[in-house]
Amino acid sequence: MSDAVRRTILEWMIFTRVFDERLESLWKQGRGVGGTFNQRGHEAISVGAGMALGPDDVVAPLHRDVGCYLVRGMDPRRIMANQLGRETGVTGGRDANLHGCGDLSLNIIGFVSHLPQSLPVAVGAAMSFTYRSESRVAMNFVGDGSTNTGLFHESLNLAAVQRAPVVVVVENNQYAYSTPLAQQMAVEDLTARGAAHGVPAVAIDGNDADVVYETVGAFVEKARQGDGPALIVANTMRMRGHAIHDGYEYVPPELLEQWEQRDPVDRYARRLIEEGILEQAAVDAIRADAEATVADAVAYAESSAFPDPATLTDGVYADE
Amino acid sequence: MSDAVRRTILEWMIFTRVFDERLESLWKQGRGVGGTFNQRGHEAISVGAGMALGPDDVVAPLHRDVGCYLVRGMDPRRIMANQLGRETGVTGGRDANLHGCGDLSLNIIGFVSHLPQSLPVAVGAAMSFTYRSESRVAMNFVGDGSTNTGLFHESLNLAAVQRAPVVVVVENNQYAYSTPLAQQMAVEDLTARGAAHGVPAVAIDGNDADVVYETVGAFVEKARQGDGPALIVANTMRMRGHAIHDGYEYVPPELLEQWEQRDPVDRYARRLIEEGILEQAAVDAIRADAEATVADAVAYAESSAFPDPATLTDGVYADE
Amino acid sequence: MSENFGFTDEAETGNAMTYLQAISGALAAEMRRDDRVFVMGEDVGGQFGGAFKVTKPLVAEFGDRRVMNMPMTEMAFVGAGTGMALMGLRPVIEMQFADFISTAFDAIVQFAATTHYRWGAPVPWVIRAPADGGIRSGPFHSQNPESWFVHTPGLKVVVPSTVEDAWGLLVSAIRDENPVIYFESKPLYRRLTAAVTAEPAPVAIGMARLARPGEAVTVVTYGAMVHEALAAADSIGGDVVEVIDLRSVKPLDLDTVAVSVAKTGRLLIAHAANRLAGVGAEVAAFAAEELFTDLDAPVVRLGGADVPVPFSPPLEDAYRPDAGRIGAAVRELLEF
Amino acid sequence: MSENFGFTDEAETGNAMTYLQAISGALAAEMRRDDRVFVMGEDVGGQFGGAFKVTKPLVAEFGDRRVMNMPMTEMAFVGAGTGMALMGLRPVIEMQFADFISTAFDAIVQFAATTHYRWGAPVPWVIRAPADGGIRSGPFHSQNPESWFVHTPGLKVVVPSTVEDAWGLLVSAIRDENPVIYFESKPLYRRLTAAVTAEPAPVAIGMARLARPGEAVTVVTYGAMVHEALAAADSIGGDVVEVIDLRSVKPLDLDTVAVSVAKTGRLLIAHAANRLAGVGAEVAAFAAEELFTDLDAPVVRLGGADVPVPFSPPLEDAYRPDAGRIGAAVRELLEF
Ligand SMILES: Cc1ncc(C[n+]2csc(CCOP(=O)(O)OP(=O)(O)O)c2C)c(N)n1
Ligand SMILES: Cc1ncc(C[n+]2csc(CCOP(=O)(O)OP(=O)(O)O)c2C)c(N)n1
Ligand SMILES: [Mg+2]
Ligand SMILES: [Mg+2]
Repeated sequence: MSDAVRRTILEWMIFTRVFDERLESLWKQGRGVGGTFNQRGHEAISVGAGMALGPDDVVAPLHRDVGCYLVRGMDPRRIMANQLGRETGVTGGRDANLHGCGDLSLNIIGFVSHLPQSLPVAVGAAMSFTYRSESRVAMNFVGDGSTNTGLFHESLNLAAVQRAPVVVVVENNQYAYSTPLAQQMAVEDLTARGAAHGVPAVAIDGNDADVVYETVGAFVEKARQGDGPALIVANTMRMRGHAIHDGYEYVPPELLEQWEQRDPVDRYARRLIEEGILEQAAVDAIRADAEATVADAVAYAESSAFPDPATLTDGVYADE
Repeated sequence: MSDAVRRTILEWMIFTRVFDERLESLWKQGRGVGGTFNQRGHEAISVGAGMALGPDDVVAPLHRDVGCYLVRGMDPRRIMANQLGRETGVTGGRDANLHGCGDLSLNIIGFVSHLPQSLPVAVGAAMSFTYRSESRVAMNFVGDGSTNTGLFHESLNLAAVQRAPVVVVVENNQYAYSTPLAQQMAVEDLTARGAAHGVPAVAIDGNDADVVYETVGAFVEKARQGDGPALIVANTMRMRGHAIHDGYEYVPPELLEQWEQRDPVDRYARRLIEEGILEQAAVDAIRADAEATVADAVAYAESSAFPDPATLTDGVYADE
Repeated sequence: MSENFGFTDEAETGNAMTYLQAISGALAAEMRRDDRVFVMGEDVGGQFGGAFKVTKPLVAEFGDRRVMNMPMTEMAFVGAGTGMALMGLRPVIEMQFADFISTAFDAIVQFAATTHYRWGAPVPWVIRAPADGGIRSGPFHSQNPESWFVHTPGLKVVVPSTVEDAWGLLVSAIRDENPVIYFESKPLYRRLTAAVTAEPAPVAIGMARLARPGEAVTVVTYGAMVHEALAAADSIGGDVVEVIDLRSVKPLDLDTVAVSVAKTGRLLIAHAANRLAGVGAEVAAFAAEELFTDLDAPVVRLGGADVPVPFSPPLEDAYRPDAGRIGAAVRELLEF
Repeated sequence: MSENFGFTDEAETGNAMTYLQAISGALAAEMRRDDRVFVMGEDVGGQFGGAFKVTKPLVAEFGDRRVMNMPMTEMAFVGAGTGMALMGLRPVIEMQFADFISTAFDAIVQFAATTHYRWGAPVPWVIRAPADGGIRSGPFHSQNPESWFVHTPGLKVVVPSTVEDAWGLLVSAIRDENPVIYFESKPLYRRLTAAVTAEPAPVAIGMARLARPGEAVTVVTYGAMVHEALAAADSIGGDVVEVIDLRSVKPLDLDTVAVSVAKTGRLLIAHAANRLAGVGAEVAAFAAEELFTDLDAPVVRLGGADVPVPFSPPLEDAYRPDAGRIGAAVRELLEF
């Protein structure tokens, strides 16, 4: 990994953190619309994995992957405007928070709530690359909770039997909403869920952006070479509630404290400083920059119009 | 295994074979209604596993498990009448062939076509035993094809996390309709699909009734003792088409010849004769008996009335 | 995904009972009465007590055995509920949002709904499904999917609109021998209250309720839309508008509709679900078939637009009928 | 389970083309024309060519790459079809039986149907679903589930009833930018033939067809039931009965219905799907709203009973409308 790549990763992680903190404060101030999802703790995964893709690769990120949307080129203004239901948002006010934030011109597939419906879609995108002999790879994120779903297994099986070039990243953040891993499943090692379908699987520290970037990158290249799908279980912790209104009183404080020590953003900044790649002042400057850009995104979003109700039925069908 | 148990297993296997051959001939003669499923090759599994249950245990058999229905006490007349759409059939002409042949008084749960919908239902039956602290076990059969479905995985996961006393028997008959294993999945060892959920799994020779009976029996007792679910992969071969109208030209004849050597019924009869448990004459007598009973079932079914169309809407709801 | 938008615990409501408390209360009452009754669903147990906290009061009293947390696998746990029901238990299965009921579709429409017809075994479960929108939750937390299930043989489907019915219909649903889907109106959860002194009575499934008597127009509706219809009726005033709350959309109490239309000669139907092939289509079709000679004017249907429920406030407001639109349509109908 | 009851290969039909051959033919023609078009589904490829052999003629010409066998995982492969469609391909996805379309429900109604509305990406797939009964296949191989999808925003739904439409609607469905569900009528597969000399023309989606002109009663129907309606019309004789074949049930061509009813003043709707909240309810509701002054008699709906489709011949016959029942209802309607 070059210094430049690592610096870029740090920049995007800090940006993601700032963006998320801004969402929190907006909602606390009553300036939010509907609800939104907390991102804290997931930055190394969403940014590290997103960075590991090539420009023509396709990704289907989820609700904790603001970092990935950003890395892949989605304008923070459009994302913020979507959060606030504005016509300038990615979905023009049709879908909520990060839902539906797809854009084919950025090779991003938008998600629906029903988990993990994006996964077979990503597998299908990968199958289309094989169909057309294109040298592209698809990627999808899923939560630990989603590894229990039938569709997760059907999709891995389909990817395996089709040798589809798709990389699946599990964001194992210890909880599905309020339900801890032990109440979701009786298996401890999620890589067994790759083995069940003949999909190579590896578990990694999801709070270490270098590890995420390198592991995902390696599997992306393998997939591109024709080795088929891979499953990467990135272990992390959801550091806030499931969504903005969730008080997460069901999470033991000790668990949070423990993971706080391994905060992916701080840890990465410290590491790069220690390694002499940049200085604290540079980190502060990155943060200041991010804050300015996010403030601009908020201003843009809040000054954007709500969609015109006369457009209610526009766009249900393509080509009309 | 006592001689008596083994003799009973042989009797039921022969009965199942005769029943199935009779279905084939009825349909060839144009006396069938709709379609029906071939059973040949599955006798050791359906009979052996069915015999391994205790009287209060509950089973959800599938479309290749005539043997299991019979072993569990379902009258062959009622089964035959169901095949022919008669009011005396298990479903009174409402459901087709073996579909819907459930009877709670026999602790049998009927199936729907949508595979493997019986599996979570069996898991639920097992959960009810835990709920009520009953010393009972539930069992379900699924095909190899069904191990690819999401619902198979969701159900095993649920069973595991609930430690439900349920034993799942995979009838791995090399095909899902026309699709061979290699086009269904990229994994060779189906026990990995238990491991994915923390469910103990074992693969066995599904053409050896002793092995089936003993393995299933052992896991049933473990489940009864509170050890939770188990997965038994019984390897066999579907020796005819998927259903009665399927010419199975897609199955290589060599494969059939190879498995023919290991025919579960003949093999078991030979073994019991060799071990001196019975003589050829006794086997012939069992077969003759079976033929008489099946002939009676056919006569009963064919002389039964079709349901009265005036009853069309009866029984949609309970208690009305 | 479920964000529990705006539905955190709120201050106690004094003597009044909320719609949500009626649901919790009915569950607790039935669980006390009958050990076969239990609840299962995602996040219903533990310290959490459900995305809307409906089951929170149950956890302390009934424990893990009867408040069962499920993994996020709707198909499996509805199927398991069917197995438990077949064994004689009475599962009350919570969908985190009604929108996720489609994830369990086969387990409902193919297995549970058809079982009694095919082999005579009753499946006495209830699915509780928090439905409806108007609260800025977007396309996947605002759906009203009842029409799919009305069209499906073998189910019963109820949609309470009052605190008393929330209680009484849930009790009846739990005691029913058949699979019953109970759609809760999220917008009513904490907004609707009633002074309830005694335990509300069971409400028979399949009986509509005369929510407001009137002489000139019959408005047939259900769920949260009942309150919009009542507001519209009040705004028109007098005894002009008769409002019928269907309460049960399967079976439908068409007799009550017929009696009303025989009197008024005018029929308007309103619901939040997609108008196209919605429950209102069935009611209007019934009128076209059976009330032809009673009708003095065309039937009018108001319903959701044929689009995913949009998130942004102006779009969502345009999507749904409301008191204003019902009132305007009634006025127009009166002029026919 | 799929038994392929009675649908083994049959002798060639000479110059005539069967309904089934029209489907195969349209697929082959579109696959030749456009490399983006391919088929996927259970058992469609290899030596087998599908439970009904629709795709068998394609295997030799197009090979594994474009005739893709899928594991029995409808949700995953419809989802994958969506991914492939998003990437610009044109998947034609075969359900082994229409009954199994419910297994892919979320992938259809939640993902594919809503995508263009939410973020503007087209999902140009077709699902081919062998539907309908009357052929002793029981509750799970006889379903007509179109109403669920008519109620769902974002889909198109077509049901060809003739050889020419089987071809022409499939071509249009494949070329459409939206997700289209194409319900095939199993009872017509090999029973319905037509002398087709040139390649049939594409048939625009959303246009009903005047199947038979008449003056006194409008019968609106679709799918195999069209032939029952025509037989009923013939049995009544003359130009009494006008038969309209909807062809597309989403969008519905209600203008054509309106024009006809303006002439006849009488409307009967017939379909094999459950009458309750079926497509007929929507058409009848439209009439009650928009054709009120044109109607000289109550609307009549005939449809399947509100029960799972029963297996036994006398029960199944009682379940479905047929020419006899349509004729009787028309005669009664004429007497109003
Ligand atoms: C099919 C389905 N059922 C229920 C929900 C409601 N829901 C939203 S997120 C969530 C938990 C998801 O957990 P996980 O997959 O671990 O992702 P995380 O939110 O922890 O990142 C649930 C149950 C849903 N989105 N989809
Ligand atoms: C959900 C679903 N999709 C499709 C079918 C049609 N179908 C019936 S049996 C079958 C193959 C099943 O294979 P397997 O599970 O191996 O069981 P087997 O018939 O070989 O015993 C298929 C695809 C079905 N029954 N259910
Ligand atoms: Mg999680
Ligand atoms: Mg098989």
